[in-house]
Formats: sequence, C-alpha cells, structure tokens
Amino acid sequence: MTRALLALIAAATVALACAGAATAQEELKIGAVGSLSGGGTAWGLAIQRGTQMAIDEVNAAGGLKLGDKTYKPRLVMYDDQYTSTGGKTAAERLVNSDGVKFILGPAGSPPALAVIGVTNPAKVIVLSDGYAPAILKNEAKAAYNFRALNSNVEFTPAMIAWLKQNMPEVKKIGLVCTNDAVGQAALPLLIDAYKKAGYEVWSELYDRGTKEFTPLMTRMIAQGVDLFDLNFNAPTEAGLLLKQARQAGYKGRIWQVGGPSVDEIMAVAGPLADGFLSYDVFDFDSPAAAKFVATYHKQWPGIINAQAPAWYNAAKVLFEAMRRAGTTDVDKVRDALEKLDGYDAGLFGPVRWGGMADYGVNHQLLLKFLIVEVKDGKRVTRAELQPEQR
Amino acid sequence: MASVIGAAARSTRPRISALHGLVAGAALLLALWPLVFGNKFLLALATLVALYAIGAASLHLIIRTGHVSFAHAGFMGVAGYVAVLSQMRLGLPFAAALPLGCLAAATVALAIGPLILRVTGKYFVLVTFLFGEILRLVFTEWTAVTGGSNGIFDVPPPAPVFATPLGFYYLALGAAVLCVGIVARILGSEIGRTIDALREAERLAECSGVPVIRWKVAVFVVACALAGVQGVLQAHYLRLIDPTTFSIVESLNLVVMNVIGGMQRLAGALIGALFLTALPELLRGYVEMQRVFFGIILIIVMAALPGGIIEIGARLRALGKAR
Amino acid sequence: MFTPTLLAQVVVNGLSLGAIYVLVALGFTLLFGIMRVVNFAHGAFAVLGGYALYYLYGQYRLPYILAVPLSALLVAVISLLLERCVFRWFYQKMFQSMIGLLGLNMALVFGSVIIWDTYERAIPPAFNGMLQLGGVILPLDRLMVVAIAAAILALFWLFMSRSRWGLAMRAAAQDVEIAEAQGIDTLSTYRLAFFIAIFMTALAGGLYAQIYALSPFMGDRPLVVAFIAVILGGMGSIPGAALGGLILGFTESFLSTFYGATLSAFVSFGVVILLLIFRPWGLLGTPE
Amino acid sequence: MSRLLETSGLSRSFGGLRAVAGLSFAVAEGEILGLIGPNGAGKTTAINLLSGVIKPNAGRVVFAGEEVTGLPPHHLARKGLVRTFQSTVVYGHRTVRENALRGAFLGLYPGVVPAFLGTLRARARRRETEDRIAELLAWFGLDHLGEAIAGSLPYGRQKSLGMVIALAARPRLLMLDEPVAGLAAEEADQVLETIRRIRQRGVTLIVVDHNMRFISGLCDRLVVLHHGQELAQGTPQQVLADSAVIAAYLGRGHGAA
Repeated sequence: MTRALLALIAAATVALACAGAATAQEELKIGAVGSLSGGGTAWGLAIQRGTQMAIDEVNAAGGLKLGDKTYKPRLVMYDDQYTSTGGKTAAERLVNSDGVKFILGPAGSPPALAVIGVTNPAKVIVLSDGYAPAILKNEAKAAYNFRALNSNVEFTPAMIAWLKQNMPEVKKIGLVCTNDAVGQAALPLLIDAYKKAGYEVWSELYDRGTKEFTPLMTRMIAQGVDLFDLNFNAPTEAGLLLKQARQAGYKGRIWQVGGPSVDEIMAVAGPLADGFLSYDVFDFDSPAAAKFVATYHKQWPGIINAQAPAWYNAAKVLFEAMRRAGTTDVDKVRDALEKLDGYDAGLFGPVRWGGMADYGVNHQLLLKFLIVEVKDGKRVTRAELQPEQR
Repeated sequence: MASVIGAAARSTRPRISALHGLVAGAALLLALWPLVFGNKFLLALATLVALYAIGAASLHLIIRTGHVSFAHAGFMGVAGYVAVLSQMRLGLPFAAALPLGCLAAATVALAIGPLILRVTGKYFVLVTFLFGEILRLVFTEWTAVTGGSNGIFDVPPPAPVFATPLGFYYLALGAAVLCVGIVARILGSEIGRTIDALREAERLAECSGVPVIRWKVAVFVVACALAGVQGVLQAHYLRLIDPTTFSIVESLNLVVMNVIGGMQRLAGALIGALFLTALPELLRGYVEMQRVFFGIILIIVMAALPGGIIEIGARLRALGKAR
Repeated sequence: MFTPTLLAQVVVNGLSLGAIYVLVALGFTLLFGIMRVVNFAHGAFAVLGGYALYYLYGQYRLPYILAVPLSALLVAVISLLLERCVFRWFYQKMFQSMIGLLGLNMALVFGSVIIWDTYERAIPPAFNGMLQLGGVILPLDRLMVVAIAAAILALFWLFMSRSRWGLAMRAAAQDVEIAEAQGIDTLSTYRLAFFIAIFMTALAGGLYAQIYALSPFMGDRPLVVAFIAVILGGMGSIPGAALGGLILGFTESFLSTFYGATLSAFVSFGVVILLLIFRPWGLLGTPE
Repeated sequence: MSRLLETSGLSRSFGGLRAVAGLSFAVAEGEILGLIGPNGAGKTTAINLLSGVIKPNAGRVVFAGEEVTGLPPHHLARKGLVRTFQSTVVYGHRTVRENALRGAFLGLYPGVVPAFLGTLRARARRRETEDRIAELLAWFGLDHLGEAIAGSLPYGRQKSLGMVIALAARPRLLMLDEPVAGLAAEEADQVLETIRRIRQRGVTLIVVDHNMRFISGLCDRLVVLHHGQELAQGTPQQVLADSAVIAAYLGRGHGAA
C-alpha cells in the first residue's frame, strides 16, 4: 500500500512537472483510453500497465530511433468510464488537445466505437479491443484502426472443433451471459456456431451487475444441459456462475469459450473449480512469460489481468511498425503495421493479421491461444490453438 | 434561500435590463471565442457543456415543481432513439426527427406523469429511479429496434454544415440558448410564479384554483421534451446511440448538477452543468486520483454550501452588506 | 417444470437470497429512519466490511466466529471519524445528503482502488459443504447467512424495543425537537445509530463479499438491493426492511427460475413502482 | 333567498372512524352560516369535504344548482367556493403582496401562451389584479406591509393575510376555518367586523369555530356537530335553547369560552 501511494505521489509529481514544462523535446505521446472507473476498470488497468511496460522498455533502451531522431515515448491515458460519451471525450482530448497520433485501447465495444468515430476522420492510429464486428467492419474500411486482441470470431471455431473431437458425449450446451454489448453481439454468433456443429443450445441473458445466479442455475439444471459454457462473462461473474452452478447441484462439464478468467474463477470458486476448462490467451508459466511477469510484479503486486500481456504486445507491435517506417508519419506507420507479418514481439509468436473474410479488411491481430484445465487448483494446458487466418 | 427569490421577484424590474445585457454579452462571447482560440478539445468540451445545460435546465424546471426526477436521462434516451430511428430507418430529415423525438419523450412523460407526480419527495425520487431503470432495460432488451447494448452506430450528421466540430458546437450552443431561454421565460412569467406557488404551498395553491396535478404534469411533459433535445443532439454528437448514455448514472449527473449548482435558481443548474462537465476533465490528468478528488469536492461543496455554488454570490452580497 | 422438488428448491433459494438482502437493507433503513439520510455511500461501507473480513479471516486467519463481528466493529469504529467529518453535515438534509454521500462513495471506492487495486478477491468460505434434503440443496455458507440474518434481526429488534438507547433512537426518529425537549441528546443518539448502521452494513458487506466476490466496485449491487427492499417494506421501518428483503428474495428466485432473469427485473421494478404510487410508505411503513 | 350550497347525507370515515356522518344542511345566498361543535366533532373534516380537499364516502354537495360532489379544490375555487385554513397557511418566504397575488391566480393567470409571451393582455390583467389586491390589503390594514415577508408577520396578521388570499380568488361562498382561534379578544372583534363587511360585499360565508359566543353573535343560522353528526340546526336562539346542545356542549364547560 505504501508503495502504491509513493508511486501515486511520484506519478502526480511527474504529471504536474510535465504539464508545467510544456513539451519536452523529442517526446512522443502515446495515447491510451480505457476504463479507470466503474466495472471495466480491470481492463483499463491492463491497457495502462501493458502499454507502460512496453514504453519503459523502449526508454530503458535509450528511446525510439526513427531516422535521425530519437523519441522518448510517454503514456497519456484518459478514462472512458466504459461509456460511449466517456470514450468520445477521452479520444477528443487525446487527439485535439494532446495532439496524440497513436492510441491503444479502449477495451469494450461502446467506448471503442465512439473512439473510432473521432480517430478515423482525424487519421489517428488506434489499436483497440471490443467484440462488436463494427469496430473493424465500418464505412471507412477500418482505415486507421486495428484490433489488438482476438474476438470470439477468431477463437470460437477452433474451440468448438476441439470440443467435438475430445468430448463426443456432450449434446446440449447451456449459455448464460450479460445483456451488455458483448452478450448481445457475440452470443448469437456463438449460439450459431454451436448449432452448426450439431449441438442443442439453451441460453439466457441477465442484467449486468447481477451476482446471484442460483435461481438461473436451478433453471438451467432443469433444462438438462450437459456442458455449461461461461462464454463472455467478465471474470467475477464467470467465477460466481461456476461456483453457484456447482452449489445448485449441477454435475455436468463447465468450460469457457471466452474470458479468459481462469485465475479469478479459481479464486472465487476454490475447490469447486476443479475440472473447469477455459480459453486462455496467455500462459503465465511459460519461459517466455517469466520476464514479463517479473517486470510486472516489480511495479504492481497481485493477480495480472490476462489482457495485460496482449496490450504489451500491441504496444511493441506499434513501436516496431514505427521503427520500420522510420518516421512518426501516420500513413507510413499504418502501412508498416499492415505489413508487419512475421515480427515476433516475444510473447505471442510472429505477428499474423487476419479478418478479411469477416470484416473485409486485414486489421485483426491473430494471437495464438490455449485451452487450459484446472486440476487440483493448478492450471494445466490441454491444447495450444491458432485462430484460422481468413 | 427562498426569501432571496421572493425579494428578487419584486425588485428586479430595473435590474432586468442589466441582466439581459449580461446574458447577451455571455451569448456573444460563447459564439465568438472558437473563432479566436482554435483549441479543438476545448470546443468538444464546450459542446458537451452546452448539451448538458439543456438537460440540467430542463430538470431544473421539474425541480421547481418540488419533484426531483431521477429518470431524466431515460427520457433523453426515448427522444434520442426515436429521432435516430426515424432518421435512419424512415429516412426523415433531422429537422423532422428532432421534434418527433421530443414529442415521443413528451408522450411517455404524459403517460407516466399523472401517475407518478402524485407521489412526492423521496418517494418520487425512488419511483423515477426505478422508472429510469425500466427505460434503460427497454433500450437494452429491445434489441430488434434499439440495437440493444451495442446501440446504433454511424448516426448521420444533422446536416453537412454540422459535421465539423465547430458547426456542431454552434448547433449545440443554439439549441442550448433556445432551450434555456424557454425555461428562463417560463420561470420568469406568471407560469413560473404559479409553479413556485404550488411547490411552496400545494394545498393553498390548489384552493386558489390552480389545478396542481395538471400543472405538474404539464411542466413534466415540457421538461422531458426539452431534455429530448439533449438526447437527440448527443446521439448526433457521438455519432452513435447506446444505453450507457442514458443510464441512471447520467440521470444522477443531472441531479448532481442541479444540487451542486443550487436547486433554487436556474443559474444554479447552468453553473452545475459547467462545473460537473469541466471538473472531471480538469482532473483527468490525475488518472487514479481523479474520482477521489471529485468525490471529496462534492462533499465539501455540499457541506459548506447546502444551497449550491450559487450561494457563494448570496454570501458575498451578505458580507458586502454587513460592512 | 413445476415439480415439487423444484418448487421446494425455489423456496430454499428464495430464503437464502432474502436473508442476504435483509442484512444489506438493515443499516440503510436505520440511517434513513433516524437521521433522514439517504446513504448513497452504503455500498462503500459494505466494501470496507468486505476488505476487513478479507484481512481478518482470509489473511490473518482469525477464528471465523471472531473475525466476522470484529471486522464489522473495525469498520464501524473507523467510520466514526467519517460521522464527525462528513455525515454530521447532512443530518435531516435529504438532497444535500444524497449528493454529498454520493461524493463520499466515490472517494471511498476509488480510494479503495488505489489501496487494493481493482481485481476481484475471494474470501475463503467458512463452510464448503452442502446440505441435501431429498432433492433440495442448500449450501452451508448460505445456511449460515440465514442464521446470522435471523440472529441480527432478533438482537436488533430487542435492542430497539427494550433498551433505553433504542427507545431514544425511536424518539429521535419521530420528532427531533420533541426528543430534545425530553432531554434526549440527539447528537450522541445519532452517533450511536450511525455506529450500529455502519456495523450492520459492514457485517453484511463481509458476508456478501465472502459469498460472491470482493472488489472496490462490489457495493453497487447491495446499494440498489437495499434501496428496493427498503422501499418495499417502508423507508425507516426495521420489520419492513426484513419483509422487503424476503419478498425480493422469493420473487427473484421464483421468477428467475421459471421465467428468466429479464422478466424478473422488469416485474420487480414495475411492482415496486406501483407500490410506491399507491402506497408510498411501503408495506409496513407509516404514512406521513 | 335562493340556496347557494346544499349538502345531503354527506359522510366520510377514516379507517373505522366516522368523522362525518349524514351531514345535511343548506346555505342561502348572502347568509352567514356557523358550523360549530367541540374539538373532534368533525368540523374540519366537514370543511375539507366541502372544499374538495378530501372526497366523501357518501352524500351529495350542490353548489349554485350544480352537483359538485367530489370535485377537486381547484375546480370548486373556479366556481366560487373558496376556503381559508385553520393554521396560518401562507407562502412564508414571499412578500405579503406576492401572497395576495398568488391567491388571485384565477383572475391573474392569462393562459399559457399569453403568460409565456407576456402579451399586452397579460400585462393589463396583472395591473388590474395589482390594483384590486392593493385595495384588499388596505381593507385588512396590510397595505403598509406589502413588501414584508409573510412568514415574519405576527400570527394575527398572517391570519388576515390568509383571508386576503382567499378573497383574492373572488369567492361567491367563502369558508373560514376557525378565523379567531388563537386571537386576542380585541383582534377577534376586528375579525368579526371584517366578516360582516365581507358579507356586505355579497359574499356568502360558512364560518367554522368552536367559540359559541363569537359565532352566535355573528351568524344568521347555526349547524351544531357532535361526533360527526348533526345535533341541531337553526337560528342561534333556537340552537342555544336546544337541550341536546346544552348537554353536549355546555356540559363540557366550553360554553363560557
């Protein structure tokens, strides 16, 4: 706690100093938008911390050399409050007040769509996250925005194929999700995917913020579901759904095509989480991750949100594109980004762009992912899968 | 506090022209500054302040009848969705969609008003709180029409002129001046004096021949229609419409604007709109601390100035008189 | 679908849900009933109670039976400072209290974010097993909440109706001026009522955090639940809060099981609105 | 004399308590009718029923040949049925003149559009009303207090202001709820005089009070209430001679008041 406070005081001092000292020479502002208040705060902090780590790395190596200039990147981040108004205001401020040309985030469809409405006309590069297909599939043909994390469109088909192969006894799928943007946009696609694969599906939406699912679980059990998919539920809700499903007497399998929230589920559900299978974006126990985890914990204690490495990755990808373009010129950096296939930022393997078949533009960063299982309170990798490049 | 109004109501005749001059000067300043300073972020912020001024002022109108509505953002949403849908699905021009949206908000207000306006004080707060939640649930659940939580995006600009930030600022400013002007005129006329009367002594006013419920409903309907203007314009400003813009948090924001600015005067609502829209932006630099500061500022203002920021003026005047 | 086992399960679920709601609503209704303060910071005190239990039980491993009351006591004692600096300004001021305490809620919640970060924590359950009777299941941790809620309710009722302090509180709730004329020290009565209200809220928050999950944003839901339960039963009425919480629990259990969560939300909001229009003082409150 | 107001079988109960039961009487145009009875006899309920503040469970009220049972107060005020309140009910934060203007709502308010636009007609109405109010205030000796804040006036003055507010609505029938309660004898005599002058202006009056001496000196006819029911009705002489009235009323020691 003391450390957090000290860090805070330091940050405030730095912020004040920077505000006072006009623009430091050769400084390169990297914008970020994310939820720093309200329910999406964990995602916002993942953006902030992942990006900050990538920036620290560049600065520790003496800055970003582009052509004959050396830039010192600096993070400027604003809160979107997980609303469209907040996203728009944050983007307006970054673009028009701070003159930022590159933005990471936000996470979540409402702010992401609002941010893109500002940044695309202003020709500002955005690497965002959010499951709404419209983020990429828009009138501007994505233009200056990219998606830095897989959406369900990318990982669902591979996971269902794996399910068919490894658990042939499953017949009826139960799906419970929030009625927010994620649930309403992504769930129908997931239901279709299951149905196409020959499964029966029972589904139900609940109001965002609900913590008590026992009645719903009782309802689900009465429907004879034999695989319960926690799909796109936020980590806590996923954990509570699992715990309360078990407490209500559900005996079937539970997995999650979405999330990922394995740590949170283990924390919330304790021993009841045993046997749970999940989509996972990042193997924190892999050798490649060790350095990331150590660096992260130097600054912040506690559980690392699974999205933090992906944002770190996104920021590194952006910096590499700048290096290759040799300039901060937005159009040149964008072209370099699009041609970045094969560059390895260290955590997710070589960059692969996809999305042409689904969004009409190859602006979707395809990240390899895992299927993990909880065994005796530990996470065990069952399979490593790649999204299909379409 | 109310005695201040009482005294003012009588003795303002000569001062009104000075007030008008002040208002006209302020309007001129608001219209001209973007031409001098080109800061686009300030422009975006000023646009938001103008939009919120509409919502806060229209809520103030309801507050003057003695009811504090926590569903105001919900009515904005009704207008916003109706206008956007009639523009995008029915192909109506903006000039027709805007009044249609406001009419829709007014219709909902007219349907619910006679029922809920019989309830007073904290109970009204709770009724409207729940009604606002119901409206939000409708926006969220009626996916076929409202697009659900994803909302409706790529909302076209009202007209090509208003597609630029500067153009939209003038649209928002114009709408704000018009709406606030309507509210000010209502409150300054015999209508406003009757509204004050039915708040201060409902039974007495009723026995003097004021049809109290009918008046309250009428004011509620007008206020909700005006709030609709903000809802519609906000959808165009964001270029999208979704339920998060019209949640209980937004309604609460409008109430906070009124209370923190001062519930007794229209100017309080406007000060509150400015304060509450600008302050978080000023604090935004201190990412993690901003909300803590904001919370503490709310406490201090409410504890030190129960009548709102506008009370500072009255206090200073009292101080001046004391010397 | 309406099998006897399922119906019995619905009733049991409703009872366990209702017990949580009752606990959450008690502190809220007390503050309102006596000081006319709509405690928008209710959720924040629940959060503090959650973190207190997290440390005392989850980290320092105190015996459960001690950790629960101690954590609530800890929060209540520290909160006396807030009573002095914040709440005292807002007694008997409806709207100012709403906004001021909204500010307090923000400050406390985001202060918690700085101290404890945003990620969700789990407080280890005191009991892991499940009670199974016929086809009906009741997890032991829920059973414990039902027991605690019943005990608190009984103790509180005794305190309010039998003790001198309880009577003073009720007198102050009826009419401040008369109470003062009768020689009741309203300020210290208020302080005591505040202390008890925060104690109960923190206790409820601890149990809530243990059953669900703990984060600085945990408090939003208890606030809404307390609001609705208290409106149902009648603002300021203790038995009302108990009845309101139980009704809410049973309704949610029944409707969500048989008709789904969305309908359940619509119906409960709609019913409460109708109740407010036709009987604003709630089921057990008294009209003004 | 034509009947201005007539009630028959007017009843209202709260829960199990019958506050007013089967009340029937008539008021003639230009008359002063006294409604008396000890505390708790149902006088206030009766006036609330007549002014529309509460609705009856049974019975009828006819005003100027028109059935008005259960109509809301503002409707009755429009027809000319206006009341005062027992406790001082005024707009406490406003000036005396503002208070009187509020009472004159019906004459003052020109309709939504003229009021919003502030048309010439609206201004003319305001001027007319202000003149009328000035006269009323002078009549009640409040003219020099026009700019005083109503809540700061002494009790007696506030009661007078209550009457001004009611008279500003230009009633045909004015109901006064305990007009002298809490006043000194001297002030009460002034009120008595004022009420007579109100009648001279062609206003019919119903006066509710429990002060037998005050009311019998003032009224043309009396209706005596006891436990919500009519005990006697007639001229003051007839009523005072009624044995039931003496038993119920004087027997309780109120008569000397």
